[in-house]
Amino acid sequence: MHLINPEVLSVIAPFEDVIIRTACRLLIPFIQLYGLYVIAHGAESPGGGFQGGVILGASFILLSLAYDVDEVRKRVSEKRNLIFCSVGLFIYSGIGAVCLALGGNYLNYSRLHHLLPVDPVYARALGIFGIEVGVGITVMAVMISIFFDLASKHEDPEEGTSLGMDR
Amino acid sequence: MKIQKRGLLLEWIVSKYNYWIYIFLMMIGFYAMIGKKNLVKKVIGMNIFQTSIILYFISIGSKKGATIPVMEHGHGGTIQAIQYINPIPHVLMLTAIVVMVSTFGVAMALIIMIYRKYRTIEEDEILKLRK
Amino acid sequence: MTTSPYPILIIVVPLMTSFLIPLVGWWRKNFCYPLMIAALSISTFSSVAILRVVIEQGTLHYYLGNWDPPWGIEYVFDHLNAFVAVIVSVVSLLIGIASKSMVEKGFSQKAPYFYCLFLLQVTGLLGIVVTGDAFNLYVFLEIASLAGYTLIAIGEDGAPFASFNYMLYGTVGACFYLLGVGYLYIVTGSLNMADLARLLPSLYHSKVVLIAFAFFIVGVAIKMALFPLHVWLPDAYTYAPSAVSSLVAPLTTKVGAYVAIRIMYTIFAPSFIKEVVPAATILSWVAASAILFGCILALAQTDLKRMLAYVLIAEVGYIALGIGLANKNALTGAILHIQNDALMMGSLFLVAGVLASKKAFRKIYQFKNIHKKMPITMAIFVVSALSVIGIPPTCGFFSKWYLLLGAIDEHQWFFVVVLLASSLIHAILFFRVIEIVYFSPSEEPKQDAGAVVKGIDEAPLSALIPMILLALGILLLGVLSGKIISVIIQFAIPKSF
Amino acid sequence: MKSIALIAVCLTGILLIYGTLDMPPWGDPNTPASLHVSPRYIEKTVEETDVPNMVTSVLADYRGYDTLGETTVIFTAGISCILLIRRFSQ
Repeated sequence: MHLINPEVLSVIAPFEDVIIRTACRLLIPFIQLYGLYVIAHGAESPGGGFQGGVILGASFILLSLAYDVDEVRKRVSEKRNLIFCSVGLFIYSGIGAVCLALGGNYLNYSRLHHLLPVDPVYARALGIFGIEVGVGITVMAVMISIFFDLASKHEDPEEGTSLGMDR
Repeated sequence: MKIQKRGLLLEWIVSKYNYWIYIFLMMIGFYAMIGKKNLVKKVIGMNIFQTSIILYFISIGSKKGATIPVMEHGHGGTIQAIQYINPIPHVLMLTAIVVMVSTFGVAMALIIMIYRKYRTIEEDEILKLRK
Repeated sequence: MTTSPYPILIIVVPLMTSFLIPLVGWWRKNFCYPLMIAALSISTFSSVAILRVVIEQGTLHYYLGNWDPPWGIEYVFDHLNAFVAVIVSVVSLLIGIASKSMVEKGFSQKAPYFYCLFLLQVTGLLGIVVTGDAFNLYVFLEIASLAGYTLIAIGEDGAPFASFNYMLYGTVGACFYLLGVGYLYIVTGSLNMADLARLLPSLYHSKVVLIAFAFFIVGVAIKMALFPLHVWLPDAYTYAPSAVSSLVAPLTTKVGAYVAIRIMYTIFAPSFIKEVVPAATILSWVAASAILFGCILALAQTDLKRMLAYVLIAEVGYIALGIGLANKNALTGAILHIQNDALMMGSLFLVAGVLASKKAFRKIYQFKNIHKKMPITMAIFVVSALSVIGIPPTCGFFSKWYLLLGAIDEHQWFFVVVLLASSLIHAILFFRVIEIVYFSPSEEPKQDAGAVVKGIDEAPLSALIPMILLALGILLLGVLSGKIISVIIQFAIPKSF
Repeated sequence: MKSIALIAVCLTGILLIYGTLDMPPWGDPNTPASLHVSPRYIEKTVEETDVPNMVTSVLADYRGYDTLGETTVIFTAGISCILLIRRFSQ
């Protein structure tokens, strides 16, 4: 029982819609800029690392919906993605560990004033900004990674189509 | 007397409407998790279930007449706790949302694995195939 | 409050190493295993150091981010969780060492990700144990659960479906726990366990608190696989890869039992579970049925791993019975049984894993005369089996003894009968296996002479050493259990007993 | 199965409604939740962390360790998807 004939689908699946592609090409930089704004401005207004990270990740997902998943995958390779996943978390836990090394408790950002030329209270604000960036990077990379893993269609050689196409 | 009583009951029900909505949502989600045969529908039920808990937490943070927990620019003088809604449930639910998304991702990956193996995502067909 | 770094190193070292391992895996695959072992060793060392400090100086507090407890998150180490943290970290270190050969055989290509998730699972379990904050516990519960679902799903045939079912149950359990936290939050406004314990007694008759307690217990019972809610366990642990089932089987359920003790005796008081609601009585009856159910269904199994899974359900029943009887001896027995069961189940599942990886032996009737090829492995199996049955020199005897004393203290003769009968059934169960292994007539060795290698064909050394250490631990801790109780456990049970 | 589901769901619903009877009405500013711990977050956040968004300050500082945990949860999910369904070329 095919709702859509797979042959037809295979013709229209790698569609090249000029309108969609152009619109995405125009939109995506602004989406990414907005994501960066949400991360950077998380301390002043509603927003933060998760929200901004998800917006950044969504921009890549939009790109791979408009173009081909595999094409985008070449640009955002698995290795680079994995490095981003880990680097974000290293920024977070690293800031905590630096506080530990400076003689405070774990994640006690006020200790950062030994490193930075600011007072302990403002050092907390800087620490918060640092971990928001870390969270944003990790969330973005993981969102892209999960999407690529779930959406990849060439994985199953005997099947040929992606999940659930023949139901 | 009777009308007054009914009015009080109505007022009582309306004053707690957030709880009724979350309980109703949770029951829908829970039913889908247990009663549905399709694995994707089960996962959707799981999502509704988790969302209802998020709704509960967010609703207990609210205070009538208070604003969002972001300090207004140039807010002079002393800050009264009553002017801003409670930020803790929001923080906890940011965590819970992320947990929900992660669980959803892993559940989808598991469903793909199951589909690759059995060529179906209906629970009863899988159970038949496993025998 | 302490500023020594050990409390945080327990968690942060394995956590940060798990972020590092996938990156190292791209560069050199064979560096991942030593890295994991190093991280687990540091974690074990820190937890032992903490236990020593706790024994000498009493309860230890660590404020994360230097915020005072009700506002920030704190780590609390008392005698109970310092002890459980040592058990979890030591057992996971041993299983981690043993996992090497099984991983290389099964999925060498994905080994870095496997080790990463292995570490994350251990981190999650340790995080549950050491935290003093009810919501922080939920976060680490989810880390441990997600890693657990995945690790189970990479097993053989039925694993993804079993893991999917586990995920549905586990998510309901975690959500019920979260709902319990939310219900307590709305009446107290606090998330810190000590603060909750301070605020709750005046609210014991509030309906919100009663429902919160019910949801807590149901959620935790799903996680620890207590009898009517155990449905996910046998399939999941049977199909899981050997390295995984020997990690999650001994530890996940034990950590669940620890959380149950924490909720019932720290957040709520013994007076609540005994006088306000009949929770203790209900729990002990459920636990008794779990023991009988687990034992009897274990008798019906032919697959070794599945049999052990049902034994595990019975063992969880023992711990729950100790918690439910709620007196000094019973709770001592329950806490001691957490330790003993982690060792016993760890070594039994490792033996099962070694057998499965060696000759793809799974069914019990295939084990004929296997002791000639694997003498040490089977000796370890016998020691662990004796401990599960409860034969005196092994540690399993002592925890059952205290449970029995606890049941007698309460004059609950039915539970005494259940405890004795279950030991008898366990004896039948394991002597059946031992009989097949040691005393079955060596019939037609010619039949598969080509496949059977003459002489000794032992498990690889990396798996053998942890197994020997676990078996030695079973014997040694049996001898030392009096000392463990007098130094650690008697301070871990509530003062009102 | 459907009947079991209905029974379980109704039981849960009844329990939850029973618990709700003692709960404060929606938007009540005098609940313990609003009076015990949270006032410090609202009143002292600028003084102690110099961040006007209270959700951010609680998320990243007062309860920052939870956030490390949740970021780890999402990292776990990413690694899980790689381990489960990514196929590696030999």
